[in-house]
Amino acid sequence: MQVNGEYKPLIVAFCCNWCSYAGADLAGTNRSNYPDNVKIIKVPCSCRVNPMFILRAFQRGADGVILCGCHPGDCHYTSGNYYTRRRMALLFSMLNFLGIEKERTRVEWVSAAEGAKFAATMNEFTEAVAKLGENKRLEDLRCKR
Amino acid sequence: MQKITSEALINKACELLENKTVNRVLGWKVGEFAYDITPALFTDCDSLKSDFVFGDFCGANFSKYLVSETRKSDEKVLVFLKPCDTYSFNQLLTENRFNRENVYAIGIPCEGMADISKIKAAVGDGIVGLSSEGDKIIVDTLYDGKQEIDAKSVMAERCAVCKSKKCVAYDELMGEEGEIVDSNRFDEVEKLEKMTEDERYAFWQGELSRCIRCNACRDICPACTCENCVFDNPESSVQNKAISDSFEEKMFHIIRAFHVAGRCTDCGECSRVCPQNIPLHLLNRKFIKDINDFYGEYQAGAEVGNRAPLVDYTLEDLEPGEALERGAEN
Amino acid sequence: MKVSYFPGCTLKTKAKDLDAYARKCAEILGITLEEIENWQCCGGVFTTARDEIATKLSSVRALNDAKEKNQALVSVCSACHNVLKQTNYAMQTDEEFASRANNYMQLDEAYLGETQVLHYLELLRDVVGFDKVAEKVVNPLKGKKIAAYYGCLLLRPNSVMKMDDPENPTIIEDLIRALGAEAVIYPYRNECCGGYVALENPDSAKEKSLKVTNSAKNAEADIILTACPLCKYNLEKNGADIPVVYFTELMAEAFGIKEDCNA
Amino acid sequence: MQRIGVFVCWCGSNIAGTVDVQAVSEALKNEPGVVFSTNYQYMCSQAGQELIINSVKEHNLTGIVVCSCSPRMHEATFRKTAAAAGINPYMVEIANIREQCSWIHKDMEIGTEKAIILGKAAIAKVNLNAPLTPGESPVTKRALVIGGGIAGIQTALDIAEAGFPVDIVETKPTIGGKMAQIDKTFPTLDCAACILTPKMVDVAQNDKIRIFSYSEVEDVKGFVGNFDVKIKKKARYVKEDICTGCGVCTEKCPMKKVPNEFNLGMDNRRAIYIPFAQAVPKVATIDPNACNMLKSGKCGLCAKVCTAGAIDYTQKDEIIEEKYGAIVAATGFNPISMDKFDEYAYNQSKDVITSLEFERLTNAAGPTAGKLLRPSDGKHPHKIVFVQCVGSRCESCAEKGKEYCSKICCMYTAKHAMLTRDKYPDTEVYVFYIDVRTPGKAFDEFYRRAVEEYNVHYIKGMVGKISPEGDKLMVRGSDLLNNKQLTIDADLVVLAAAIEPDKSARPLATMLTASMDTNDFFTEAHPKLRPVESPTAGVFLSGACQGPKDIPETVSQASAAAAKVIGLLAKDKLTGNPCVAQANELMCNGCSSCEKVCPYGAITYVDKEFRMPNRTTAIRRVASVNPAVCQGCGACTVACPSGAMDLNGFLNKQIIAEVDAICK
Amino acid sequence: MRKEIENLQNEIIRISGVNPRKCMRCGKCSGTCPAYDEMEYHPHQFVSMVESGDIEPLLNSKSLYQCLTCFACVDRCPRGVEPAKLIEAVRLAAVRKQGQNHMTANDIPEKLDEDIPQQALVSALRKYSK
Repeated sequence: MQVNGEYKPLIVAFCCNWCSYAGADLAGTNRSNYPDNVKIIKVPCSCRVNPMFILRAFQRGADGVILCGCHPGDCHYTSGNYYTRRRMALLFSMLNFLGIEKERTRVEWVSAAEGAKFAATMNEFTEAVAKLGENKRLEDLRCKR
Repeated sequence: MQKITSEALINKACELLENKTVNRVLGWKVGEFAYDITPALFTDCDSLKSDFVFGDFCGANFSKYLVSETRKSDEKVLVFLKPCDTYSFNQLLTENRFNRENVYAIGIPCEGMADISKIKAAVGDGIVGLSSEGDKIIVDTLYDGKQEIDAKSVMAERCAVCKSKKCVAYDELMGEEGEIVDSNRFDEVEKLEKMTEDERYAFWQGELSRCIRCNACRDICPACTCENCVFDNPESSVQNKAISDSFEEKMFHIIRAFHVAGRCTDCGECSRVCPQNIPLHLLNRKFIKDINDFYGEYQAGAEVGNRAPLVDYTLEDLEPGEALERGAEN
Repeated sequence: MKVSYFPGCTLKTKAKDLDAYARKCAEILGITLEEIENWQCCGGVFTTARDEIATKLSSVRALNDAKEKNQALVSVCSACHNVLKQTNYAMQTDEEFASRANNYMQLDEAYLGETQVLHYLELLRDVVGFDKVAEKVVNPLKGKKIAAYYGCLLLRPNSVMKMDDPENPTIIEDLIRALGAEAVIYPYRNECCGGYVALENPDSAKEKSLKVTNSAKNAEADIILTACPLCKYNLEKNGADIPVVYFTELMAEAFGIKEDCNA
Repeated sequence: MQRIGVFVCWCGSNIAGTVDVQAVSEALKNEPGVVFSTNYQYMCSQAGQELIINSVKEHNLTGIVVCSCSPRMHEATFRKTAAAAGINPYMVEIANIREQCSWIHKDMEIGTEKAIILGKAAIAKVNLNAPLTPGESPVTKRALVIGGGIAGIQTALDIAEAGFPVDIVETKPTIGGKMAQIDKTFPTLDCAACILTPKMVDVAQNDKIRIFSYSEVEDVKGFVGNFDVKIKKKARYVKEDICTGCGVCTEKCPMKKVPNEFNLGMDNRRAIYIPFAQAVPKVATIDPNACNMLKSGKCGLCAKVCTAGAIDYTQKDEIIEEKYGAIVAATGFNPISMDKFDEYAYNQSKDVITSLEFERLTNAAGPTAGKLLRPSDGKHPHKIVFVQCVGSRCESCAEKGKEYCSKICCMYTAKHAMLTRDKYPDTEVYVFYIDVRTPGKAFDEFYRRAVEEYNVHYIKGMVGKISPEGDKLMVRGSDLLNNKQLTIDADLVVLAAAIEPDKSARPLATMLTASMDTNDFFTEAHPKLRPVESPTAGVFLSGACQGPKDIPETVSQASAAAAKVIGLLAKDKLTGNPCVAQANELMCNGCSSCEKVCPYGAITYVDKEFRMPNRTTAIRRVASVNPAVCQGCGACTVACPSGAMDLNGFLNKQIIAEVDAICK
Repeated sequence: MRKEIENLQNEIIRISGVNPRKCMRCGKCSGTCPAYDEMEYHPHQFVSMVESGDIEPLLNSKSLYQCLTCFACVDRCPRGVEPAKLIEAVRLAAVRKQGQNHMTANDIPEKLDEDIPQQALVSALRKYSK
């Protein structure tokens, strides 16, 4: 994403309601700073995230997509994040197979207590994506204004 | 190349029609050109004798046709299944896509199908006739008359790396029981994995940008039997659109491959029917290879009722980050 | 039925009778023991060190030989059997070891533990069947109380040997019963006789061996039965006042062919 | 088209300090669907909520977006506000511009810009929101307790106490479970029967409780509040309502050599039997595998001696169907088999016994009438060795032992050791241990008493091998603290066998769609905060089926489970979460992918007739979600290849709209 | 020095394939060992001493040559630690050093008696020398 002629990566973060969204809230409560480029979408569980959503985000110009859920074993729905883990392992591997930089996609387990980890993860991920530059490979140019 | 003859199949079909085991037969018949074989439904012996063929261009996988065909009547339909078709057959049964009772399945051996584009590359255009004799294919062309070519050299890629000559589902088996083959079907995928991200991107850009979004790959795919495909569904936000540019077709193919991941039996029909000759099967094979590497060997359709890897998990599954790291090591 | 046969060094020297009875009895049971050509000594013990290749190659050669003939590999000596089975297991499960061994061997086709390794006792139980063995008995050993002595090599490590319950085995007792004798169960039947430590510390071996023989005698056994020349040596050398006999000899006796064996 | 109102909260200076709230409400005014936009100091205050209510009325709003703190904080508040204003509570979306914006950014420009984007995403979602109504389902006010041990008994009594009917299903002919076999209980050493049997009688006399003894759960259908259960009442060949439990038949029966399972096979019972004197129900049962009459039609003695006429050789298994609102699993535990541990000679010597067998040997109602005698020769043992952790904490081979600590063995071994020394001071007692684990009230003191007052010899180390020699058991083990190998010539060896869940638990879990861990213990909904609930709504856990437990723990968990059941049964109707999955039947392929990933078993399949081209019809298998069971995780929506499965409140198109709004 | 110990420790762990950290200190190996009385360091001590890096005393102990490799400890260990393999690795670390063979062919004649089976000689040489 270009902002005032300057490159600023756009990050979409899908966070599960029970752990990671609460972790993000805690990061806020602790006033732990992380880039404003990160925009969070709340889902009930990481397993609600359809690969379609991720591709859509890239299509519309996101530069990186990160999925956050409860740690394996701690899923509010007992097994949702285990499915997430399989789906995303395969999807990310496929995206990389198509030549998409592997740094653009990430899954991170963040608990409701890990506000600091949430902020650190977002800082780190944004930085890694920023290094790659703009996402051109997955972008649909028609969606550009 | 094929050892089993049309006559044998016709006789068997006639016998089953006559003794009322079945009332119709799914089979192949010649289309506009000798190599242009199309699926057809036969209901009597006479039409079978005049039109039914089986040979080196009968690649079509009939499993998918059973979904709609079995709904038409409660009487049995006869279907001939080559080894790779039987895997799709099982997978569709696993997904409850048709009623097994309504089908009489005959497993037939397959020695590998020919790829018409390879033949054309060898003999040029204007093919008017084709016949096979042992390991040779005799091609009659408009311009150069009859030419003889080695059948192996024009075998379809999917057959050259055939994963199984064993029919895993049938009511009756004709010919010999084959075996599961130790093939090197992942070689192409591995080659791509060894490239850099940039090289891979360039490769796929070259391939996928040719896509015309004709949907043939989806329409032929035995795993794509959805009542209503997401690409036809206006509510899905990915409804079919004319192809435009760099991403649309990629998104289509990724989503399609993901939707069939863990269910794809690697029958290779997608690549066979692609009018643009895009090696679409490589996407499916990548998923199959990853599934094998990450979660243990899995062959969709090997048995009815197997739990597909994407609706399963173990507590020790690898993390997506580790999956990407493994990719990077290649 | 034909199987590959690995006699081992001791069966060619000090334990010729163990070998001779085994061959003759196999004949009676319709099994042909085809001696592996150019076999080399297994080394007596399996080295558990994962980085040692050379000490295991003779076993790999024998195993591969049997593989090429598409036969199971049978041995009578407990030690040989233990070494062969452990080596085979390493070839199956330790990828690094297997690739190094294969690189060294330069075979046309890599050996990856395909051969089935059988102890002669397993051959009797699983291939022939003890009921068939019993059918061949002409001279039932009625009234004899016999104590099976397993020692350590036949049963352990259980994860590899998978021969019988390592703590409460029955395979030799079942053979004894098939031959018409009475099997005596005693606690030291799966304890070590002292093995090769006999050379290093004869007192230690003596103590171990005495525990075994005393245990068998307390159980009122007339005979101790073994499959291992070293066990036999240790028990006899260390004051066993009870006969220690190879199981093949007992079998030959029951089959009524003991005299024909030239042992 | 929605008519959306946007309400931007200042949260005092919490938001307004870093976000230009005026600019945000201005910017969002022009978004599609928005007809009104404003900002206010504290939107969650009474005045703020009134502002919303009035605006709804004034502008005929159909949807509300509140840009404020986290929805985890005030989503419920604003949903109530919406309801008060007369619109569906699920037409409200929150843009989190405090925790995820103003609190983490310092620059007003950046904060404002991000707040606007978050607002736009919320607006995009509300545009696609639809009113949702939570489903309601009635509650059958009856509970089922599976298992009649102390856990099941306590749970049933507590539920009945609250006035709800309860049924107990027990596979054995009597309730009582393992506790009935135990002699004394630690750490107080009161007699187990003295505290258990009154409870068993309470159960029998409670008119709210029915006991289905000698019965099994055959099938479970339905969901929380509405379970349909089939119970198989096995034929006991004795009419339960007529038998008086006089016991004459059990004395006259000529089949005397049937191993008595209550005494773990250490003595015999008859083919017709009452497991023990205080059995509940106190009714005889004929063992069909031992009874001559049932096997060959010859005998019939019991029928002749029964003055009540209760014997019925023609009795058949009976299936009882009943509806329940809640189900409690209380299937308990068993000691593992000692077959794979024959280094301890369990199969080679009668004098090597398990701790449960020891309980029977010391119990006054046991095979030796409470005298501690060796099973082999009936002599009094003078040297006893106890071996702890037999099969517990055993990782080397899964088919052998259990990786976990069985938790109760340290304490009962101390109890056995102490009682032995107390009753038979001439007996030497040794305990081989790896660690002595005694966390619990008065537990460590108890163990120390065994050592200090009763002079039980605790040896840190493990037994390697036990050799029966003559009438002695030579126990060879290590004494790690003295760096010695010991051989003890014991008369009796007692093995503290690991415990494992009862074998009936696994098939039951499948019927209940309740999840289990790899050891076949039931999993709890949350290991800390919901320890007595299964993740499957309406299924609760009581006792050792959830993990190894001693009696006090079992009883407290049993009461906790009862409290949860009572809480459920006290409701007339269950209100669900309306954000549940729903299947579009027209698009569903019936492929079962969704069913396979559903953690709750909320998805079933129905055959439906559909119109097909050319005026034909076809019957297709389609998914159907039970909204009362679905918890709304969404796993099914992604597993579904056709997109037939969607999640209310988080529809595919809603999430995509959010993505689009953020990525614009 | 520390580095050296670590190297030796890693070497022993690598050769044996044993993870001494799996040990839960139950002592069953030593409780079951038939050669216990001949040993100065017992099987459980081998495990804990290798784990703590206290390997030097083991290398110099005659305990190394008393182990019968009877695998009783391997089979009975509840944690799958396999002490006999560890002892073998320590012994190899000792005898593989130049000139450190514990028994050589020259030592054999005096130990020989008429009946001793070949098997005993090859085994002993394999165990005690490199």
